[in-house]
Amino acid sequence: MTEQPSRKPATLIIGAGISGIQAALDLADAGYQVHLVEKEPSVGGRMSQLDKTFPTLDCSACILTPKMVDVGRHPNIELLTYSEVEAVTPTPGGYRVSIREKSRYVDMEKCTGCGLCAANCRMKGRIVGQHDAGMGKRSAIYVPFPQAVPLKYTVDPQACLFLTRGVCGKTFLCVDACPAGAIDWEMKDQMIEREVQAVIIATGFDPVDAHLKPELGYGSYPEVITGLEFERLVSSSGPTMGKVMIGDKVPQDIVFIHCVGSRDRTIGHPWCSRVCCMYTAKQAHLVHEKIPNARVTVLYMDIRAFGKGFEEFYDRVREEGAVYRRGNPAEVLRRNGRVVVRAEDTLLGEFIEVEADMVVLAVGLQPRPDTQRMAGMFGLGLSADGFFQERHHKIFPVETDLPTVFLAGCAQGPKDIPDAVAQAKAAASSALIVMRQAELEAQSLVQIRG
Amino acid sequence: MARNPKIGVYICHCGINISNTVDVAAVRDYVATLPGVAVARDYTYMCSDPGQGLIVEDIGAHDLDRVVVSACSPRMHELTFRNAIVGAGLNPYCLDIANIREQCSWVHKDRDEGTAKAKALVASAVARAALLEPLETREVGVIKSGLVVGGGVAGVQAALDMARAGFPVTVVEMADHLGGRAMDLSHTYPLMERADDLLGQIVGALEIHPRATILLNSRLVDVSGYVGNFEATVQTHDNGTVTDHKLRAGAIVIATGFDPFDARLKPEYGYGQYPEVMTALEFEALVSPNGPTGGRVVVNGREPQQVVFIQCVGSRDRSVGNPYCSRVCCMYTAKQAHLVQQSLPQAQVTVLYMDVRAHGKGFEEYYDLVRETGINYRRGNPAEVLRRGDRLVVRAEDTFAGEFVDLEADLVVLATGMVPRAETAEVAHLLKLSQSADGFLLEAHPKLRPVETASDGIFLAGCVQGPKDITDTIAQAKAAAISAMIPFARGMVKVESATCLVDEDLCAGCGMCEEICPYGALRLDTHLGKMRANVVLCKGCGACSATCPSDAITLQHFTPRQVMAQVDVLLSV
Amino acid sequence: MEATELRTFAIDNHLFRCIQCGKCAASCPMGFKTILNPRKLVYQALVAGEFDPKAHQELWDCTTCFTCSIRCPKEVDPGNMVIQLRSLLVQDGRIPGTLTTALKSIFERGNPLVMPARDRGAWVGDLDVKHLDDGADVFYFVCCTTSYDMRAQKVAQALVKLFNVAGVDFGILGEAERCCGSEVRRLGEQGEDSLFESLVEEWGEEMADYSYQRMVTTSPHCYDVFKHHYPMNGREVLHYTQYLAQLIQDGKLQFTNKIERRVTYHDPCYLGKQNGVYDEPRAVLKALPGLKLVEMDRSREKSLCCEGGGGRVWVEDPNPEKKLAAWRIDEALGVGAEVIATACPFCMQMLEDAVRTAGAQDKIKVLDVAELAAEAL
Amino acid sequence: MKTFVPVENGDTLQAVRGVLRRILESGQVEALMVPLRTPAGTVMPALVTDPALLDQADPLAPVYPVNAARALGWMTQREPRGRIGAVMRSCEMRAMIELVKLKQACVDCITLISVDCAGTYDVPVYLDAVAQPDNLLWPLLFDDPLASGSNGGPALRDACQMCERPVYDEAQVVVQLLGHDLAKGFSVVLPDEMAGALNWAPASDADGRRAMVDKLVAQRTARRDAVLCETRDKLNSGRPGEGLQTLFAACIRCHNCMTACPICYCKTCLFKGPVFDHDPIQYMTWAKRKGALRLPSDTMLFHLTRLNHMALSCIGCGACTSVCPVDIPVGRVFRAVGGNVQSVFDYVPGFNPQELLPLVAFQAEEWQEVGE
Repeated sequence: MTEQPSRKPATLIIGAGISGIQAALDLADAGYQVHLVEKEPSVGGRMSQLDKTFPTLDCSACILTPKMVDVGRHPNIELLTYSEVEAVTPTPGGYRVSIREKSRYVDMEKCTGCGLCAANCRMKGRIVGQHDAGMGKRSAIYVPFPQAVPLKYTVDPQACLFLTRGVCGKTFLCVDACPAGAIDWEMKDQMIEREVQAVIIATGFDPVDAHLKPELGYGSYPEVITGLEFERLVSSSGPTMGKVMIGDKVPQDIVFIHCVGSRDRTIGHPWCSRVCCMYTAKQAHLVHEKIPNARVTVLYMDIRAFGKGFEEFYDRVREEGAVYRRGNPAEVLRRNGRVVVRAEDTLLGEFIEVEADMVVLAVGLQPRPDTQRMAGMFGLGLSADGFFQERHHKIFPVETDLPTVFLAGCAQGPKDIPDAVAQAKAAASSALIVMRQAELEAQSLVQIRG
Repeated sequence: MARNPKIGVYICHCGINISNTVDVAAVRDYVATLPGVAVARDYTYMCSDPGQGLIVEDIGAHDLDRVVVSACSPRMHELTFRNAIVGAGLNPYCLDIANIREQCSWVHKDRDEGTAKAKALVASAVARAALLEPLETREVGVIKSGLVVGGGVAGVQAALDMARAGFPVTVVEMADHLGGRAMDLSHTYPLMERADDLLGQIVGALEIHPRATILLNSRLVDVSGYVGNFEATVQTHDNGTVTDHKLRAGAIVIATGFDPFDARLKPEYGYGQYPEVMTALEFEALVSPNGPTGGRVVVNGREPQQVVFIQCVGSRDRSVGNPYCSRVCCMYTAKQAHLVQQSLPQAQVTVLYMDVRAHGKGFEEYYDLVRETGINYRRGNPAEVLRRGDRLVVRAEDTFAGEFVDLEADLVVLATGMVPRAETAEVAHLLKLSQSADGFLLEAHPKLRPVETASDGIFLAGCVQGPKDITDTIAQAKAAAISAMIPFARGMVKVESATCLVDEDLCAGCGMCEEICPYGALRLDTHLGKMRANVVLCKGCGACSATCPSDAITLQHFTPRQVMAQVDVLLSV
Repeated sequence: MEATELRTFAIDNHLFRCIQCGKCAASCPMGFKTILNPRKLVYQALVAGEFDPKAHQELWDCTTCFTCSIRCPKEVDPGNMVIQLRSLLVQDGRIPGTLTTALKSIFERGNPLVMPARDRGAWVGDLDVKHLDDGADVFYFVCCTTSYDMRAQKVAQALVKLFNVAGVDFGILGEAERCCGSEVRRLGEQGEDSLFESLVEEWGEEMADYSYQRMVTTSPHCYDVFKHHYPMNGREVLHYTQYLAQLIQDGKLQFTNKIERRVTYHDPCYLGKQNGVYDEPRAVLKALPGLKLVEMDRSREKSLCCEGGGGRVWVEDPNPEKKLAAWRIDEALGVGAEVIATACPFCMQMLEDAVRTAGAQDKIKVLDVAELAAEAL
Repeated sequence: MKTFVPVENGDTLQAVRGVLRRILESGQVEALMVPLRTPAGTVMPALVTDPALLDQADPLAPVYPVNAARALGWMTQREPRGRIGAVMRSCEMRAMIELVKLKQACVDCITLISVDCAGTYDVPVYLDAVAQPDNLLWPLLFDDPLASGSNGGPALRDACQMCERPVYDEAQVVVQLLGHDLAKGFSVVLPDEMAGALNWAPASDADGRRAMVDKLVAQRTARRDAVLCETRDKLNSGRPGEGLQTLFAACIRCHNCMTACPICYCKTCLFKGPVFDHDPIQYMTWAKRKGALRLPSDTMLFHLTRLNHMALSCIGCGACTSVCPVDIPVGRVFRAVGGNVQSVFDYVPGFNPQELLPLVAFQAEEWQEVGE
């Protein structure tokens, strides 16, 4: 794994969400080497957490999984999961990159992904997993989700009893259960070096932490959940197997609140997150689909249904009976066992209180916490909102101030899936130009020597 | 196939998606008894790496020659499993998929019913699999040059990427200059850069690029061929003389752009009736430093003191057949309002809107900035523009106040939306592309294949696919460019093997199939009165085979024998 | 206001930032019982050709809790707009009668309660309290209400007890203490040549002469105005709950008496929402042995205003509807609290009134955090 | 141009033959396709190049052995094509145009010569009638077409009794017989240049043809509506499909209807191929499930498929009914179903060869209501 696999011109892609995956596939299909680095144990990124996608209601995992499998098997893609770029050094032709491949404590060659280790883990069903956005629980040895690529188990060093406390019963249940003998407590992080001619940064986004808006009751009322949590709740492969439930109750009155952590200077997020209007519309639709008599109220400031087929979808959701009321709610309170959303309906000019069994906060998108570090490593700038700064907002949307470093997806700013995919392909196009030029230069050198 | 097949059957649980409604073990045990089945297994996720590994291993160990995977829709994973069995040395067409998820577990509640149906579906797939025949995988060579139709921002950017990557490219532009509609804009938001300067950077780069050929005053009039090998006829008009060029290209990028909505279709706004009512594009010309007034905002010979912008003219409006949002009007209106406020600080500027869609990076921030210069945003879709004395009055409901307002105005700017270009239908017809309900060209998949079309080798860039701002247009143009360049870089493209096959003895030459074929793959030989198929163009959709009354066209991989075998099994269980 | 004047007003107050989302209006605790609606006021300032504040007597309904401004996603500050509009009314002399009395009293006697300045230190009685003349580590700023109101005085006395146990070197100004002007400011007497400005000038100069390290206030209102609007020359301003929490953390205060009561805490707006002091009062309560702290639903950032701020504590009830404090008492009872604790003399006054009106004296007591702490010594 | 052809000695047939002969002799066409008398006493279409043999031509014989369009299609489907004048009646003309649309024929080199038709008899009826001395069927028919069948004579073919298109004025040459006193003469409409070449003079437009045609069409349309209404009632009776099954119950699957149909153009019908040869076990399974399996099986599928393929283009010549050995009213069913389908698309088969078949051409605007 520490040997550079080829001398073909190569691109480093950081982040294997849908943007990184798409850029990697395009470059690899064109015949160039890609080193795809993902810090999580599986590729897939945020899109793998979503249920359906607007406006066509395609199942997100279903359209994503084939692409994940493709990157996992592509001969031109070196997939480095559970790995992080630690340092980059400029070289005459590009960059030398140091990548830390974190120890999974599981031998990738031996693990067959059978899952017996997780089934036997002492912490089974006790660890809050990131993939389910806190809605479900897993073991300390895990795959993030069943379609993971690679389907290899990883020991969570923060949760494993042995790794945190030095002891886990009399005998390791996981080791005993593993028929392949794949668990290796001696495994250490590996440092890998790669030479690349171009870099695509596709590190994605984080959802805004809804705790930043305490008046909306997130964290204090179980009925108040975030949009991402709703995705896991409504997903048939999620922790409730697709049942929309709060505790053991099927909610009848559901309120969606827009712009939670977007367009909000009070928490330093003046930007619009671009996707929340539509994912809320989609979620409102899914509520109607799953709970036929549900009453859905959506509280919004402006509906931004700007993409192809979006306005039409928004029309459809309203026709299905979702009540859209214009008003940015002030508070979520508890009254008589239910939660009450208090708002002004700005079109009526009246105060309203909407009782709810479930409140879904349409949380916005924000830069990942390691954006600053990543930018510093390359010497790149960030825009005022903390996302990566493109070279020019109009004519160079994927370029950076460095000629061979490009941006893809939400690392540059909030985007929906089609825009992220288009932009990832655009970044791949720019990288392809670098690859081609590197190759042509190499050929002309050979000719001169020959 | 004559000899006894050895079929491996693999039943997927899809987590709980299938196994909740279908007794997977029972299906497996039942299938194992079917004739020809050598091995039957089930697994949690067949599409996962270990799931596929299971199949590969069995092909070696049991000497399987046919594989049936019973899982989700073949749309989802047929390719995945084909690749898997190819890895084990089988022909990719020796695979059949039984869809027991979308067509079974997801639509049944009762477990017994679901299980019975799953058994029937798998058994029918097994019957078909026994009759499957290996098909030859075909590759064709590629002409390593691109053709870009439309020389607006999208076309220029797509061409520039191809040229820079080392591939010759030809741009066909109807007008006498490159740059398209964006060149007519005065400034771009949010930094107020001059549009012609900004876009001149990419247009200029293309114009001087040695690998770029630019054909102005030209139109694409005919296209034949297929991915990797297109032949196009381009007609150039030059001072009354018309020249036809033949061009060959490996890929085509369609970037023919949009038309602005015709504001006359909303007569209540008085466009064409009152000189003080103008469209946004006319306003751009007015404020452009190159415009007739040198950029001064003058209407009827004086500087307007009250300016009203009306948003969503021809967008989000089912009454004119445009249910969609035009995506750019909110922001260009903000920019135009800003320009008015800058050049006429005393003017009262009001924007009437329904929702402000400041969705892009930095847009909301710009919208904040513009409002703070003192522009009134009032929510309401105005009803009418009327003349009162020597001024206009815009009549609307202010939906915040819940009151009717008559806003006096000496300039009204209509934020006209984008509509498909008049020629879009023609282009669609010429290239056998589809249009989506909104009339723009249809992409292959709205999420994951936004620049591809149903025809291999033909890609979409810019507003021909739907309204877009400059930033998104450029990203999408580059995306189209790389999709076009992948075959160039590889030098070869794979073409569909499961194509149609015409039996000339049976063919009566009626031409039904030619009319119905969406890919132009069938042509009647008028001399012989027989149909001829171009298998490179054929996508194996089967429309011809279904249409042919005399059963003279067979779709390979879906032959009547194979399909009838499947039907017979379904009818006998 | 004429059109041009109105436009300048709108631009100066950044009203054009507003996108009419309605968050302010729905956040306004008074909005649900009066016609006060900050969003509509902003909109009228933006789009109406003229604006007559005289037609908006509801401006006096504002409790200046500033929830509207704190939550505004576009940083419009409608709360400040209301104060600005009040200023215009004040300039015209259009001010409710009781408020005129209070303002006049501040001007003449240094307190709004029409009490003689010389009685200001009477609450000390025989407690061991020194005058700040000789300098001290802590300048304890008592506050007008706490100094004169019989009920509120107990809080000062409790605090003195606590300070003494903890060995704090503190002093007060007694007769020389004057109104901080917080409510004056909130009533609209702000800006150039206003009563508040003269207060800051004179009083700020006077205070600067004393020798002390930090100021500790009884009232969150005093705390807020000193912290943000007075030249403190680098000296720290603390609310007493912050100071007590510090003393407890430093081990200087220990409690032995068990307080076997269910207590809920009401966050004063000027302490919580406006200054983010949520944890310290709770830390003090949690340090008291036996005390069971229960939270009301509307706590911390969501706390409901008692309706005492912005001078409303001096206004005869103009609204027939239930007072906000009464809702608050209902809520406290709802969580089974025997005591509703607070840390603000206005809140104390409003809540006690509400308990009396409801005739709930047997069920619930209103106590200050300081009183509970002193009881636990 | 319209010309008047006088009849000498009351021999109308001879006058018609004269017109045809002049067209052939003048070199306007290389050959004429025209019904010739056969030794059996009937007539059959023949391709005539020798003008002398036109003595045997009998385009007036009211008999319908085959639809001539079928044969003409074979001669014109592929290049090279010769210049042929085709003498046919309306139903044959319309079949021809449908075949053009189906690329089974080409009219570019054909001069279509239509002859007014007052109705036809099935071959046995015709043979019976002409065997009687002095029984000239056609003069009687043309004398009073409205009385045909009710004036004691034999009944016309079922299809002819409800034929609402006895004339075909879209042909290049129209031999107009209806409404004329045929003992005196008749009219011919032909292109001006042909008239010039043949040196024919124009005649007045005034004759009784239009009035007669209108009356005839009215009478037969009324019958058609009654018959089709009755047929549709039969089709719709019982459970879905039951009516159709009843109507076709006697079918022996001889394929005669298909063979006689002028439109049914496939080289080999898929029902003659192996597609519907099921596994032996399959027949047993079905028999067990149903208790009894009708044999030959798939008869209904055969007729449904033919309806599916042909109903839209059915021009109602009734050839299918005429040839059915078990007297199934095949033509009535086709007209009833075909009429429904044609009205959905507002389609009238048999006229404009440039018009595309509705099921082949996709119109973005059509059938909006289905998509809703």
